[in-house]
Amino acid sequence: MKGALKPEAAAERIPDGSSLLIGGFMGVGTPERMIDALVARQARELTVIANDTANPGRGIGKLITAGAVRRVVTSHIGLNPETQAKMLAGEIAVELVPQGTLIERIRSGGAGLGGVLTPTGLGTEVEEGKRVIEVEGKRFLLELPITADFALIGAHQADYIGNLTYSLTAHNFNPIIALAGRVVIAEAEHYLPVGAIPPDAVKTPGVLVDHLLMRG
Amino acid sequence: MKGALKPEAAAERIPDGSSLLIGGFMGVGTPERMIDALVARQARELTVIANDTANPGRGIGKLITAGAVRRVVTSHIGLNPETQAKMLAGEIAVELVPQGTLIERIRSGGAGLGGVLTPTGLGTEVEEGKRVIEVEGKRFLLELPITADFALIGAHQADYIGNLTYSLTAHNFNPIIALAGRVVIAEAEHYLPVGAIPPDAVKTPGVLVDHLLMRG
Amino acid sequence: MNAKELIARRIAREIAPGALVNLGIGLPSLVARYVPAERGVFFQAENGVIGLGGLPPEGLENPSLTDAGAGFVALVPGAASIDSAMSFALIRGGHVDATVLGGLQVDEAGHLANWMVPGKMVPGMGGAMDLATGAARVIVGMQHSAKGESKIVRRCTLPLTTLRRVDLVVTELAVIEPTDAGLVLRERAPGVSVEAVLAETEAALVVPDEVPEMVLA
Amino acid sequence: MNAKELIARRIAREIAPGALVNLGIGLPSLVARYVPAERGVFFQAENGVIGLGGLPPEGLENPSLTDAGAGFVALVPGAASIDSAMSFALIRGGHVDATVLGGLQVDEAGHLANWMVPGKMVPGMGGAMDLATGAARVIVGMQHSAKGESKIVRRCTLPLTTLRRVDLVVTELAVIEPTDAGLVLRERAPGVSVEAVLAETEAALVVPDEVPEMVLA
Repeated sequence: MKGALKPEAAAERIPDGSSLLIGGFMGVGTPERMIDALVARQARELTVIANDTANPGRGIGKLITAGAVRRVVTSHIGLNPETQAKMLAGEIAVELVPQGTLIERIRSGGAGLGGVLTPTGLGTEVEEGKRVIEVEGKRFLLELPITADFALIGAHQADYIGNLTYSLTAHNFNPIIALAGRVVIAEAEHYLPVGAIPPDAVKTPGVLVDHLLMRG
Repeated sequence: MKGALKPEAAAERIPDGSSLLIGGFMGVGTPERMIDALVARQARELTVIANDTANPGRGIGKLITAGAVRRVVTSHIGLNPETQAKMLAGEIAVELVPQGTLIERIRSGGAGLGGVLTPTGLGTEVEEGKRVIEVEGKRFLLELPITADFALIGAHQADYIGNLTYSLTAHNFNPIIALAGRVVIAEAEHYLPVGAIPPDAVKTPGVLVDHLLMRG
Repeated sequence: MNAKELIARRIAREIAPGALVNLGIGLPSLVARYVPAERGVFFQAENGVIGLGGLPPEGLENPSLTDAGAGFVALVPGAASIDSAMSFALIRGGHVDATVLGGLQVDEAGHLANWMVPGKMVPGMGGAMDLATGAARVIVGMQHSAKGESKIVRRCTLPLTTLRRVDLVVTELAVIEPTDAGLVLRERAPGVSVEAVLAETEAALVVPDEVPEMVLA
Repeated sequence: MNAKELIARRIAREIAPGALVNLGIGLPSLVARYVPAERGVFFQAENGVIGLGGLPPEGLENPSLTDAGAGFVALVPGAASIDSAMSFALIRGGHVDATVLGGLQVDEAGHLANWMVPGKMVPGMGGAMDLATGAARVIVGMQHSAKGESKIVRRCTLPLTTLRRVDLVVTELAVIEPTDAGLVLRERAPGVSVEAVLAETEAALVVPDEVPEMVLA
């Protein structure tokens, strides 16, 4: 952990054109204050890699509305009509990836793997442009690793050195993207002294976290 | 969860010649009572897939001493001279796999993947007989999935429906092998009523566990 | 009883005791209503929870506890929260005993199309491709026809969700099982004749000597 | 001061503040003794713990808390326990800032052999191949020679641990850095001449104009 940052300072460190892994599932587990700060500094040309683009007014949906995003890599945009409209208007490029494949590609990137073989998407439009590899008579798609300039994490608890916990369905992509961002910034609902999170409760070790977002 | 079994009954369900994924790292996190029951029923011709073979008198070491094992797939046998002696005598076949590759192969098997690409082992003896796949100019070994007839798990706590927690360095292979055994049997230090393990503390969901071993 | 309720009540009978089940959003989510609690079924949502348990009391919702459709939920005792990698390890790895998915088309090969209509609806596949590929049993729950056209077709014209053959299709008219020999008409809805099913179906159906009426949960 | 202590004290100076460090068993494990607590270094063991913290009080050992050599350990505040998949995601993914490994041979290409001697010692590679391949920085700590033979060789005759070039080699005689131009002699041990190092080394060494004495932690 390198230090705690005000949201504005964190947003300043994320240049236009950056690629961002963002936690959350329909906004649940998304670091909202970090998103607000990116909107406030009028970030532009971002690539967002996330499960979905939430809906207008929430989480990643705010970045979409603000025109901050040039490209999304995601499994679902169906609940955000603005993403769909901007895609059709050519303002946002959308790469659709099956949800299980997306999280494995991110895990591969973070775990130093060169990719994984999955049966998902075989024989569908997802197969287009991908290598098919046969193993013991079964065919699989080779899916390649994903990493990004930043991972933006929404956590439940953080201690002062960045050990994180997550609550219920707010885990989702967060523990995995913590492995795959070159700079990892986490926003927690509660901050705690070192030692207050038992070792077995830590879901993301602090050594992966570069910055915590200061409480508002 | 299908029910709780006495260790003897569990051992009876594991036929000679079975393949077993066994949790533990040098015996820490290994289900000792399950092992003792296999030794007591004089199991034979087992294939054991595990991080190591512990040392004589402990964990998997007891199975080695008892002559129950025909083949091991493991990352390390250096601390068990009996495994080495039996390997040299041709009594036990040993496949050595880098530790990180072994756990990823098991995870692949349990997670429905066709394998993973890893840089580990490239250009070493580990490469022999394996496919090398190039991705964006980098070379990787294709490592194939592992599953087994049974996964034998050492847990810290279990509730009555098989939700499991692990303690400190007794996690190791246990949470991963729970995905890759066709029948999963868990032995816990403590049993608890349903609801006593908070959802966020569960490390292996009970839906993966077929049987709990009755307390002694 | 409307069509959706009938479909949900029939599918509920397919859910085995103690099973791990993933219900898609929309029609499939209704199935949970007709599976008795005593059956010990665990409902999974792909956003990372095992043990969904209906709606929370009003005013006691937790913003960190939602289903895959982003609605507030409660949990049953013994529930577990997991991350997305574990959630899809369960799904793709065959640990989910059954998934119930909506459908746009199912064809004579048992192929399912349910994720996009080119030029019209491009929501993304979400978890549907993984579920349809990896769940131990794939049950499609959908209305038999849409806008006057049969959704049980000779060959899917919409983009496929998976090459894997689905295990069962339940509509408000029939229960159809895709097999090596083609689509077999297993059951007809109460009061619906075999002829009526055939008339509403584009695909060829194999009709056994006996086609009993559905029994509903 | 014996050879092992000297090597451990020199390597300790390579460990950056706040780093995540994995120490191999044997000689490398001694390095921890010479890294001051104020430096905020986190020691990882591949069996699944971040934040190793020395020995537990006698009689208070926990059988579920050991290092990779199966010895009882304690933890520092802020420690985390992880499973093997996460442990090796950290290792192979470059999240471990430095690993210190023992060596049998290092050659002019910077290749390391440290896991087996055919026909003699076949313990298995454990985590060594992943550590040597994936850690951000690989430091080899070993005695310069064994049984009268240099362990810094022209070309490894023992099976390699990884194709990746190691970053630094520290012996009781010298600090050697493998580079594109070959093995560069960066430092010599206190009181040891460059000539003495060259005489003990089978491999060709690149010798800069200045070869300062080691500074020890």
